[in-house]
Amino acid sequence: MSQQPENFGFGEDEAMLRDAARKFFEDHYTPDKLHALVASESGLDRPNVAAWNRDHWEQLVELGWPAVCVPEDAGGVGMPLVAAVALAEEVGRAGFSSPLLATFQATCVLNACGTEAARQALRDIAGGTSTSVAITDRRGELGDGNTDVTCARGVLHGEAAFVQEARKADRFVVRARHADGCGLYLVEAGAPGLTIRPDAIVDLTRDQATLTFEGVEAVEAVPPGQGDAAIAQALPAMLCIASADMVGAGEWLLQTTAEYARTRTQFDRPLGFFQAIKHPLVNCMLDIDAAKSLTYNAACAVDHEPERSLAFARMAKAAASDMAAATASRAVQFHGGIGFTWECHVHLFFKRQMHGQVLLGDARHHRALLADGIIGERRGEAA
Amino acid sequence: MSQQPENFGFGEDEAMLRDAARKFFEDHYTPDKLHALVASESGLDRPNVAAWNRDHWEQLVELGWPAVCVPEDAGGVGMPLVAAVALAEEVGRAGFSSPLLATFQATCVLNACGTEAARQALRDIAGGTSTSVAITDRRGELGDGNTDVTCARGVLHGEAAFVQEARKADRFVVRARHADGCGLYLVEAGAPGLTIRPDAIVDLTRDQATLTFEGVEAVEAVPPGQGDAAIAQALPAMLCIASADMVGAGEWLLQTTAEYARTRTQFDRPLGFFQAIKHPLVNCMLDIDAAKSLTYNAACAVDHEPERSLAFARMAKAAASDMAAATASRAVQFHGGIGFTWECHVHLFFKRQMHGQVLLGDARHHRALLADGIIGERRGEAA
Amino acid sequence: MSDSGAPMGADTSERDEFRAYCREWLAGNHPGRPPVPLPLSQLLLDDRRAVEWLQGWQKSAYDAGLVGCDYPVAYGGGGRTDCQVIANEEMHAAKTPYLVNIVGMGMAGPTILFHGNEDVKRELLPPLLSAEHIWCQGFSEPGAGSDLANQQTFARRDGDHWIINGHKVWTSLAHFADWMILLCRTDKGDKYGGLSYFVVPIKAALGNGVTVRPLIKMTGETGFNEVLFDDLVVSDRYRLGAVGEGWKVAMTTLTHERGAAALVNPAAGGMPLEEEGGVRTSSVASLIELARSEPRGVGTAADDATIRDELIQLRIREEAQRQSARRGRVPALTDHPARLPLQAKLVGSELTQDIGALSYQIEGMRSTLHVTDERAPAGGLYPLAYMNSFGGTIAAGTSEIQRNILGERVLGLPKSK
Amino acid sequence: MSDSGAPMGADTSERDEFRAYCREWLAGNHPGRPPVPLPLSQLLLDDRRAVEWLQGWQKSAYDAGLVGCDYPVAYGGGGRTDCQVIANEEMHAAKTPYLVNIVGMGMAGPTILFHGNEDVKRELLPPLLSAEHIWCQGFSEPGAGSDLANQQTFARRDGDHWIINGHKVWTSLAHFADWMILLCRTDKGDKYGGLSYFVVPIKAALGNGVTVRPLIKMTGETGFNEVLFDDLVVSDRYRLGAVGEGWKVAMTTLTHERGAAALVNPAAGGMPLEEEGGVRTSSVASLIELARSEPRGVGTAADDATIRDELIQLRIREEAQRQSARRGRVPALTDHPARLPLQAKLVGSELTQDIGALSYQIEGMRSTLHVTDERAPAGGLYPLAYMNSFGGTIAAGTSEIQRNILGERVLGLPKSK
Repeated sequence: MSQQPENFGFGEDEAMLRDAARKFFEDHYTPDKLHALVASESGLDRPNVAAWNRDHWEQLVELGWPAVCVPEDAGGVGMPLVAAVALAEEVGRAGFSSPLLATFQATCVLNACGTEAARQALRDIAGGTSTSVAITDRRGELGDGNTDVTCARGVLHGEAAFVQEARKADRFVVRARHADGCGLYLVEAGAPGLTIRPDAIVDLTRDQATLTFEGVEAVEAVPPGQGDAAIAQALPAMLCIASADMVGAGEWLLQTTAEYARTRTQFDRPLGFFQAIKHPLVNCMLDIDAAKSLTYNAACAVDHEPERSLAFARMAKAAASDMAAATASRAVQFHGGIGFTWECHVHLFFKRQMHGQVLLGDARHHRALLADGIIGERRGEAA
Repeated sequence: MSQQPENFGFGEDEAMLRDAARKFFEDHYTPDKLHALVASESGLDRPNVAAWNRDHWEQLVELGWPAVCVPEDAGGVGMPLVAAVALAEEVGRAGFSSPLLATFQATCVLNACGTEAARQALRDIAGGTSTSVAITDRRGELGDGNTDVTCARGVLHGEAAFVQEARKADRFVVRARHADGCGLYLVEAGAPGLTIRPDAIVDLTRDQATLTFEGVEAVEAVPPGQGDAAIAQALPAMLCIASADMVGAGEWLLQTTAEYARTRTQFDRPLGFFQAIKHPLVNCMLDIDAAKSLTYNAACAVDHEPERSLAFARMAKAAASDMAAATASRAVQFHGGIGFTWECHVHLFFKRQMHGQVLLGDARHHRALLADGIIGERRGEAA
Repeated sequence: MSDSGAPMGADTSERDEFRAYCREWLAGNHPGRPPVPLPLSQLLLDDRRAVEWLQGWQKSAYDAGLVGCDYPVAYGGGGRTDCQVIANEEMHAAKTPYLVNIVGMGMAGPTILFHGNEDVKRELLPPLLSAEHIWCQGFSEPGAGSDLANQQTFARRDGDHWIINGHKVWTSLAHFADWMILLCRTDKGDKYGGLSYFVVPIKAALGNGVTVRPLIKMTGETGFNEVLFDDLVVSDRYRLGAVGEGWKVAMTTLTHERGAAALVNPAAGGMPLEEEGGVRTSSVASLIELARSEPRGVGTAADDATIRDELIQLRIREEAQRQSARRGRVPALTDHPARLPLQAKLVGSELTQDIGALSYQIEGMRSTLHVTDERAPAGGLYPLAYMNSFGGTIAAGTSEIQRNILGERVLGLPKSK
Repeated sequence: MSDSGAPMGADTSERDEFRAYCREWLAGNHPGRPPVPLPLSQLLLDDRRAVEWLQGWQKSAYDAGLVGCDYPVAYGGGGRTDCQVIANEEMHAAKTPYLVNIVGMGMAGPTILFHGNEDVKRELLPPLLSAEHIWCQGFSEPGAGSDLANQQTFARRDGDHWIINGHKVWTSLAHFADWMILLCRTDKGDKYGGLSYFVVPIKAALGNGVTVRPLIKMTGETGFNEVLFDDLVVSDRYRLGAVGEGWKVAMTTLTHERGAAALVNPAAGGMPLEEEGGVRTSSVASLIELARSEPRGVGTAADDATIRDELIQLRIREEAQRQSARRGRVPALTDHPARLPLQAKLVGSELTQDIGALSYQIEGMRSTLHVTDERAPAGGLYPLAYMNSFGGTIAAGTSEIQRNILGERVLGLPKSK
């Protein structure tokens, strides 16, 4: 039998935090405000800006959100991962543009470092230092050793691609290859020699960049040879955060489309009367609930059943990624002509979902690795 | 540009033949009669009989159907393959239990032999000798060299599995391994040393058996070393016949279910009013039409564009196999409780489709080989 | 994985004690192996020896207080609160067999408790909980499948009795049942308002107004029945709810059947089912075993990357189903109380069907072989299970009806009728 | 692969001659490359240079007799029978560009021919066939999407004129169009019987009762328009069909749009479209090229067995679409004449959408990059094409409406309304 608490470790404190977050977004971050913030300009040639509201970040710091999964001895709240997962779900539901999820990802990695430097970085996060991770190579792979950054005598050279919320973050946790193996290093956003080259991305609610390091002084978070292990240890939690974001955005797409189907009439009937709309929407709900249940189970496993947490987290990310693409597609289709326009809010969440599905490995990637674990390595070729 | 005639080579003669076949089955082989013939007894322990009506076979011989694709210089009609494909489609639509399709398969193989013995066997087919092929091994594979029968000095030993219509056929074309490579051999159904061990199969409209050879005298149809090539040459045509059978059975399932949806009422409306029934039925129609178009294209290619016929035939079989499973599943589901009973005719075609989808390689098998040809061989492993 | 979940703030000390008691009792009272292999579901029971063995097990579990915990003591229950779920978990963990009287406890019991008069409750509930009386359900008719309200079986009033004539189909367990819950038309002029609800002692009336005949499934197996009523006489005391309120009463029955209601059904056990031949055709792990043993190309089906991907997709759905059942008992993680319970039957039956469908791709040509062919992979049970899986997607509300219910009750979409 | 298919028994000698003539003329008169890349469909044209270049090409093809072959000579046509299909095949084979006046020839032309009076036919058909006049379509309204009959744009009679007020959306080409086919309400009391059909000279009335504004798509691109009518005055001679028969007339338009009617639309060309940047995002071959170039794991996406399987599934659907178009012209191989033509739009638009969806799986993290990012694979056109593909599954009858039509017209199922 499992070590997991029956209720996923989701107790009253976690519920209160989640409800507070939902209220915060309902008050400060309605889809209208989101659209005004990130989609005021249209056109393929719109300027590449990282649209977000720094005041919101300050308020979140006040509310202690970035500190939720920072250990108490590092000045954090020390709540279980499900708390951050619940917040990530609300972030997704609001399409919130901020460095919060990136900071959660960094927190997961730093929690796995176990060094004083990492502990200090966690303290800073609890204090409001937004932090992101730069641990994927140019191809977007994040397996062991996947980095194009090198480190010699504490100085970094090279390039880290697909860094999330790079223009919103104050600090980066960077994987770099050293003669003795990969280590993790802390770099300030303003550090000399660091260039943040923004990607132009489709998703309007995030930003992404390539970091280039030309002789950047860095603080060692874990010594060479231990970086990959720290990332591997953090990966299940990171996948849970990414999945929860898609679960929340999927729920927004579901409820918004259901609301449209209740009110929009065609052939003198509400759209939702037609099973061609109703049944696919129900399928979206089934996909969302499957992804959500798997995500909370995986998050609970991270704290209570670590030996199974990676497999559970891959299941969650695989289910959430496919769900993200499905909910995005059906929401646009069922909104019809209006859903195909820039003025309609649906495309904001559509694009966020398509971004989320490939983040930290797509569904196919995680299923292939699950197969190796559950079915066993493949022998030869079959046809 | 292609060498194919615009109309798939399906001219007035082919249309007349097809229409005559449809009339024959409407007159002699209604679903009621089929059910009475093959499903009079139910129960898991029902006797394993190969239920069919030999008189029908005699009539088909009179009508010249077995001779349709036998060359004129071998006493046949020498029509293009699309003619046999059209007949196979009607056979599937009627769920016809007979050795006709097996005989078509044998005709395809014998047409590829080019020997006098093969020509004589074709003459016999035109004269009414029902013939089947025994070219797969115990695992059901039919690639080069896949046989568990050996030949030495014209005498066969070993076993051939999954032989279709074995208890209805007068003769078999057998692949056997010889010191100089695989050859093809002709064996009479009553030959001494040949044991026909019937399989118990789910499909009530066919029979299948394992042939065991213990010192069986055989006539050489193609010499050792040329058997695999003959089968490879025949494969595109064989796949077309198998696909056409599923296209016809799929059309029966579609039309029968549509008829039920027009007449059965629930909630004071015909079932077909509900898009939960209507749209999946339309999807079945789309699948059927795709498979049918691909099948006639492939059959036409066999006669007019041989260099592309294998790829086209694999496309047809892959599409038809998936369509077969889909039409079978939806027909039972949409017939509801009654469709789940033995007395309802649907299960006869359901079982025929599930049998057909795996015959001569399932969809996945053919797509994998198409990928090697169209995309190129795989390099390394991806995840 | 543990499946419990106390409503937040419930008194847990009593529940913890009860859990300890259940665990201890079960440790010493497992009934062992059944005399014959059990089918996947009680509804498929077709062998009297299995039924009687299961009745014995339910009786002893009932006597020990593990069945009917949350029913009032006056009706033979344990008089506890939120405890059946604990007994269920412990029985699941102890791998005891499922409880045979599933229709009784899942459908008839709650309906009698909420709509029966005092005498009827005292008379019928104790033998129902102890499985002394097996119950079956008489809702489906040839003309009333998804459209449940289209009942044609007619009950004519005759003093303080009713004369019943009609034809029910798909009545699982009817050939073993002592009692049936029966939905009848009492007014031909009013579709929904013309129904009344009865409990009927069918075994006592066999040959005397009641005929039970087996239906033959597409597989050739029997298991379901049709039940014919020919001037069956039933006392008015066995009517549940007022005349004309049968539809409302039936909704109580169906809400409990769908697990979206108050009383927890103890019917599920934890014993791994061997079915005929040691294969569990409804589990992905077994399908993976099959794939490992079936040759394909140069290796096995388990080496084919596309089959592997589909196996893992099924495995993920299987885990999701388990975790959703668990999450369904954590109110803080469910926005709508019926959202997850109403999904269970739909998701479970379609997963079982898709497992069956993939088995053909794994077995290839060998999927053509019948259970009576000794060379059939896994005894030919996979193609058989695939065909039987349509019972799951059709019976007790087709998948199409389940999607309507979810769209209407949970998403608030208008009725599609 | 050839795409022709003469109705059986037609006089083929004339058609063979005509084919030879077309082939010869085309050999010497290909217009060469366009001045700017052309979009996938004429309906997406947004650059006046492209439009004018395409008008020039259609004019010369028309003058040569390859456009409007089957229209009567009196209305500027070729007066032939079943010959447009031949000209289309030869233009396809000669890889000439598509013809710009797609709405004119696919929708307006047949409707005018069948419902216009003699004067209107002589006035409007010749410049329509020659593309001197570009046509657009005014059917969609904010409140009339799938429910086409719910038109609110109102035409009030005023002597022998009509005063039109209302709002049309999704009018492709409106910013280039000279004329519009317009469905209007003339009676608010009768949904279907209260519609009338007009042809309207919108370019002439720009700023004088007509305003054309671009709509912004979810991609941020423009291309579609909304058209506002403010007391536009239209002569009664431009009414097609009787007052109140607009729905019947519109059905003529839609049947031709769906390719399920008499007159063959010559609009399709054969020139491989380069779009912006040499990528043809709607072809599976291009997607396979993409997969070969995109790294995944230790190899490329083209080495992933599950991606390969999905690529081949798309390739099979692409070939099936081509072969069904061919079979649709062989009456002996189609049981129902509208069965294949009515599938074309549905199958084509969903294939394009699924190609776009798979591109994300192939590009992985790089699919997040926008067309303006120079590191985006294939110029970022695949995610852009995926988003635009919803135009295909929504416009001109959503996929849901297409399935209704197929279920009702071909399978004879009752209307779902």
